[in-house]
Amino acid sequence: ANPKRIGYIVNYGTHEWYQNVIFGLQSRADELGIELEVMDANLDINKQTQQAEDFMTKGVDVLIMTPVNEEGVVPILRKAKAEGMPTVLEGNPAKGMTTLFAICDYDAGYKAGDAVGRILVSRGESEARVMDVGLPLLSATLLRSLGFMEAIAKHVDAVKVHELDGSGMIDSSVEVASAALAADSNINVIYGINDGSALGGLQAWRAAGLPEDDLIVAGTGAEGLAFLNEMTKEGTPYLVEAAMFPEGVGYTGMNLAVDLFNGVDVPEHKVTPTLALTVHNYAKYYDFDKAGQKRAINFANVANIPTETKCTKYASDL
Amino acid sequence: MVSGKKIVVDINFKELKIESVSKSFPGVQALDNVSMKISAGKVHALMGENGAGKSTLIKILAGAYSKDTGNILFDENKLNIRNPNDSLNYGIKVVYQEISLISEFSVAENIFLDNFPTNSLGVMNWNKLYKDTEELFNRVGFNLNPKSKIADLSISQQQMVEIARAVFKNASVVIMDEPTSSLTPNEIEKLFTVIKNLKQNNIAILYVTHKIDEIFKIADEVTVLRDGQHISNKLISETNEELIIKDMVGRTVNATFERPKDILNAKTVMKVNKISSKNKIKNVSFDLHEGEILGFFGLMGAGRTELAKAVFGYDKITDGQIEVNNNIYKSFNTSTMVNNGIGYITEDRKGEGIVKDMNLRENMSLPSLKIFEDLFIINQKKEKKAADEYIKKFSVKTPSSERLITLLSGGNQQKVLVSRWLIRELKIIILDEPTRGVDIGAKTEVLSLINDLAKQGLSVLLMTSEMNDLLSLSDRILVMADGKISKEFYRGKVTQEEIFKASVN
Amino acid sequence: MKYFQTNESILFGLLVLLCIFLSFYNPQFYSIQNIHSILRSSSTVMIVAFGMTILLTSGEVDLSVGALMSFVTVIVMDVINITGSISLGLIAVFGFCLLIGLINGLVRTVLNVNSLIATLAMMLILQGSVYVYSMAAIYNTHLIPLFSFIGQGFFLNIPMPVVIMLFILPFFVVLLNYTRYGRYFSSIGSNPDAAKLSGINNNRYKVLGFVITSLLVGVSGVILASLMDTGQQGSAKGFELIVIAAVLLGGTSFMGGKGTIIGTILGILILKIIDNGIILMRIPQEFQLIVPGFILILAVYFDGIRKKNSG
Amino acid sequence: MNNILKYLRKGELALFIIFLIVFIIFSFSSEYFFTLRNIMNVSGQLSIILIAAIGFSVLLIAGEVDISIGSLLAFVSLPLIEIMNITGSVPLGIILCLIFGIIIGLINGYLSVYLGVSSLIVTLGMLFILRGAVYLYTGQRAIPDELMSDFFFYIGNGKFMGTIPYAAIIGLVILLIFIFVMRNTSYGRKLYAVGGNQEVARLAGYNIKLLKLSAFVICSFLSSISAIILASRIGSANHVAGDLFEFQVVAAVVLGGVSLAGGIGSLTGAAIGVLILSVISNGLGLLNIDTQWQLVVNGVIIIIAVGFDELKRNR
Ligand SMILES: Nc1ncnc2c1ncn2[C@@H]1O[C@H](COP(=O)(O)OP(=O)(O)OP(=O)(O)O)[C@@H](O)[C@H]1O
Ligand SMILES: Nc1ncnc2c1ncn2[C@@H]1O[C@H](COP(=O)(O)OP(=O)(O)OP(=O)(O)O)[C@@H](O)[C@H]1O
Ligand SMILES: [Mg+2]
Ligand SMILES: [Mg+2]
Repeated sequence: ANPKRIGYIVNYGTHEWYQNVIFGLQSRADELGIELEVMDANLDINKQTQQAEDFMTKGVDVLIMTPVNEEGVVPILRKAKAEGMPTVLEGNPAKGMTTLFAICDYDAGYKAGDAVGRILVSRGESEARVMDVGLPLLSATLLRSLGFMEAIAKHVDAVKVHELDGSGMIDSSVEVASAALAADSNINVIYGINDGSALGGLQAWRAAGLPEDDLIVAGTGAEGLAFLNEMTKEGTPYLVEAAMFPEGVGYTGMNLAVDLFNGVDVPEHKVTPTLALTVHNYAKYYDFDKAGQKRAINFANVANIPTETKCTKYASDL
Repeated sequence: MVSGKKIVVDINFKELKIESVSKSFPGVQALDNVSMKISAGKVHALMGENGAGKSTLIKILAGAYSKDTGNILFDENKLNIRNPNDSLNYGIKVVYQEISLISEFSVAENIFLDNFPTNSLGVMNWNKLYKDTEELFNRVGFNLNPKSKIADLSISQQQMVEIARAVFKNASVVIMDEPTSSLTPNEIEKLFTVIKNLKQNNIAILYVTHKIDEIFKIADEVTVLRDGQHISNKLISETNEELIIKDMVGRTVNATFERPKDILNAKTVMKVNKISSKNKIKNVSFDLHEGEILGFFGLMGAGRTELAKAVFGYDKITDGQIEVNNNIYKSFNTSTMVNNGIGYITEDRKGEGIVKDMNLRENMSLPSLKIFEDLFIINQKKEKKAADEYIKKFSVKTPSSERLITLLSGGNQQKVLVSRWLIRELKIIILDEPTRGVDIGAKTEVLSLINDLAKQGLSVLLMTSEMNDLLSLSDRILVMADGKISKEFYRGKVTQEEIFKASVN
Repeated sequence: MKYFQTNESILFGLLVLLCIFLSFYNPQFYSIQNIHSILRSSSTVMIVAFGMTILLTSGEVDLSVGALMSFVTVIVMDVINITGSISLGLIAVFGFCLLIGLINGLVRTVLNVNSLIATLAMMLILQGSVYVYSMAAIYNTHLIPLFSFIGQGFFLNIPMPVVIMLFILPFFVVLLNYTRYGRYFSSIGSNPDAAKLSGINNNRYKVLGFVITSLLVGVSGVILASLMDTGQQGSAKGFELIVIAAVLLGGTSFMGGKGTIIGTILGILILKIIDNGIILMRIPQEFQLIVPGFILILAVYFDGIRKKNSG
Repeated sequence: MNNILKYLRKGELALFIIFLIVFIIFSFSSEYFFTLRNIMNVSGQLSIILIAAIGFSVLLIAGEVDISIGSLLAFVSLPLIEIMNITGSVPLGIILCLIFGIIIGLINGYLSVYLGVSSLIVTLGMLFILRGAVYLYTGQRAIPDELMSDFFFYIGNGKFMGTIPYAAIIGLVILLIFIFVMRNTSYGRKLYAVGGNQEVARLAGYNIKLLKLSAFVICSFLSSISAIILASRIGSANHVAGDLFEFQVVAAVVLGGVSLAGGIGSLTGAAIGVLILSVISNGLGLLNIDTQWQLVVNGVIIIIAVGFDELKRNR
């Protein structure tokens, strides 16, 4: 039998990525006739702990959580275990967890790097000079940057000219990238650990009045519409997006939660699909309505993307 | 040498000696080699113009300022006063010129502020606190509830608390800096009884005042300071009013005023019609004529200040209306009134008068900036010229118009606040205790200026507790009691006794 | 130089030292791109800080500026996307900012709620309601070049945000230093009762201060939206603290009564150059928090010492 | 009756009535709200804010402010967890954590009181410095509690007799102690006096500097206790802990009638302020109201409650 009620505590519900994860969770829950309740910790680790207690009070059948911070949910997992409440994590593993659904960050970055490398080779370039608009706060985003650089290095010489902390936000990314470009604008690749970072890096480039002809911008996540908007612009340097299909993540996560509830054997890490998206292949996965600023995911095609059973690298490898 | 740390006060000294004490502030020599002796069981009056250095001397005795040079002794024992605590330990208690109370605390807590009754663990003994306060009040004859909050009391009640606090126990020296400046005659009598009581207990009293008649009632000796220097010291029996004033000011002053006869036939410039306010004013009406000085008298809490504030638009009126310049106002604020050519001088100089972050010039021009404007820009030259003119006119003691107002002595600040309204064209001025804390020389100047301006057509609402000034300046006197006007008197046709009688109605 | 107060000279000295130090360390510091980058990112802060200086001078504060700014980016992008008209976008933005400023001011003056609390509450309300307005970020689909020009363009080789800031600046310098309104604001901040008894309508000027600040946030928000090419909720995070820190560093008192625009500008430049220097020197970005913290305390400390010495 | 009237004037009764109304509304609208389990949960949850709010109020009453408490929360949990991990001793970690808290309080106090830099500036600077230091030390990665001792786990997560959270008990005891200290000891009254009118207090012979310094230390010390409970609840020393915590505390405390100008307010009021905001957050959460709407509701409640109180005080 399916569970009746599932609770999800999102770490940052106003971020597009998580809105789409919730969309995926909800889509699958609707299909299965499950009631999904969502609470948003809004990046407050203390609040997340309180919300977990509140869900236990409510007695949901399964608790899904995206930790605000992996270490911070260990006591919650301990309490949930004591109460016999099944829990599923999204994103990152934590001590004492049962199961996790998440993309492979390293591999996602790697796929984007690989695509960028190919373009560089096709342009006859021998060197990638990269500005990495990163987010050292999270191991996940560090893995993306790592994968990206290692993949490019397979094709051409890869130099990381700038390693920045753009906080994952457009405005901070514009700010730090502007300063970095002022110090040294001799780069030809901008990598962003999410859409906002990539876009921020690109906007800083534009604001500095630099030519866009030889530049390649690669983003990560495809969490919202940013990359679709940019990619479909004439002559844009935004060529590659390491898509992570948040809707698909949610869809998979709901299935995992149901399996766990039913006592089906679940993997410790359920990997969800990632893929390097370009202007040529995005339509297979997303139906993009530019005027209406909407996108619709094709769950079936996403499910068919060949997916790793294990990531190439984990946070512990950093 | 007596240690300042832990002393059991030895009240058996004969004299508190101040020897060659000097103190300078940047640009001002506030005290220059001042020496004097205050005998136990005697009242020593200290007089001098505004800025003469009286408060500075007191603050040095209190440990609030440190002296540059000189000594302070009980007979032959040097006192070591490094901070207020040392001074309190010596039994030196001060009633400050500006109210110094915690307004959120009860009366009793304020009285025992420097020595709360507690057990050995520091836990308050509330019963003892209230009982001791009650007893103290009974002893000094004040009628106050120990549990009322200071913020709910009038200025004069607050001053009584200050006085009571200074005398409560362990006092060897009591210093009073203009204690009567906001007391009514009735209360002043009570204060004098307290002082006599203190004398009998062999306590030395230093008494600062600008009210010269007071010192002949209570003082034994008088010392005059001028520009930080010791000018004279005389037994009260060997001096008189004129001599003292001459020592203070360096010349004689004359303080009687001529008023035009037919002023009440002049046209009416303001009609106050049955106004009431949230705080206490009930159904008050009066007319004010052009060039008239309309005096108000009332005992503490009679509501003069409230009336002034209601008329000026500071407090909202709940009923009635005011007619000025042919406009009728039911609802108005202070800027309405200022725009109608009305000015106001508060009785609470520190709280509502001075703007402490501004200099003298900026304080003076605040309500009148429009007249110094060239287009939108303030013409500072014009502004400074006007300020300098009034500095000279009232001999404000300051190095320049650019000095921060807080660095002036209390009386000099008051002169600045009076000037604040005189530099602009006014039709009516409301004066709430305009000469409080102003020295006798300047007071005469302020009062004769008011008189002159009134002769040129300025109308004045004068609220003052100084009966003599009221009688000699006012064309009419309205007496207030309990928020209402109880009686109207005309110039020359009234005695002090009649006014008092009307005010206790 | 005559118009520099002593506190400002100290800040100016500090600024010069910083510049000399950084240029020795990395000659790129004086590259035109770098100067552009510093000035551009300072401009949005400065524009809002002009208003904040007025508010702090009159004894008030506005914590809602960051939340309002991100709301503005969303509104301006959305309205221009829908209507295709920049003017309508600006009208919507300034209308909204006017409303928020008025509400802040009225809550402060009519309900008499301390502005720290009133605007903290407004911050929560704006942060929450921006998502109620639009769950997603709003991207530039109108592609009007003029809009991109606002944040990204140059005029006479000066970045447009700087041009806009320079256009607004003189107005505020004059307002605070040379007009009666400047005096009104500081007297209200220093002694509200005295101001009221001098015939000043305190409440009117307080509301005005909040409205001016909100409108300036509108200007900065539009610049930010153009710079990001996006209407982004959650942007400008912590903006209010940076603005307030810079204004305080500039010598304006939190207790009201004293404020200077020049000081504010110097304060912002110092903070921004430190930010920039840390990236130029490739020092860990964590120092972008630590160094300003120390500078803030030290600057105010030295200012205090100076005041004590001069009496 | 007289006592109640006294409270009414202080606005505390009015606040308490607001609290009751909120409480009753939630009781009717969510079946989970008025259950022993939930009430106990909330009382444990709010203790983190409550304890810091007590310290914060004491400091506000003394006329100073400390807005670095959020960063402090993250900072002092470093020695706590590190020492526990290294030595394997929970008490040692706790002691070190509290010592660090006291030291920061002393630094804040020294800079503001003895060097004369306004406490707002000092602690605004300290807010940046401590947070930056935490980022730098941890490399922005949380330090997990590797000891996993039951004792430490129970501080923030355990319940006395399976019902009453230990955190709630700690909070209540601290609250009662400080209510008594502030109301009925000369030390407490002196803090009020210093905050109410510093010059008067100085002339009454108080050692203003020492009194204020002690208030800074109390604030940091109590915030460190909050940090310990939080660290126990999140099983780590966490660089993201305590972000915007200072705003939550300020809102609750001022809602409870403690004046930012110093010298006015009570700890009872502050506690009711914490209670109201925590209960609202819990109740809205149980009702599945969006966190974003919760922000809006919180904002409106603060304005209404504080505005109402001010209007009443003006009567
Ligand atoms: N803290 C201070 N800083 C600078 N100057 C001061 C300070 N306190 C007093 N003065 C100056 O010292 C002189 C003496 O002031 P003081 O207050 O002792 O006068 P006073 O005799 O009490 O006058 P009043 O009758 O007006 O109260 C004045 O010129 C005053 O401006
Ligand atoms: N019952 C009261 N409750 C609260 N405040 C009061 C009360 N009575 C008087 N006050 C305050 O005391 C101050 C002085 O009182 P009021 O203006 O009534 O007296 P007055 O006639 O002006 O005499 P004076 O100014 O000489 O004291 C005012 O500021 C007023 O607010
Ligand atoms: Mg004096
Ligand atoms: Mg009066």
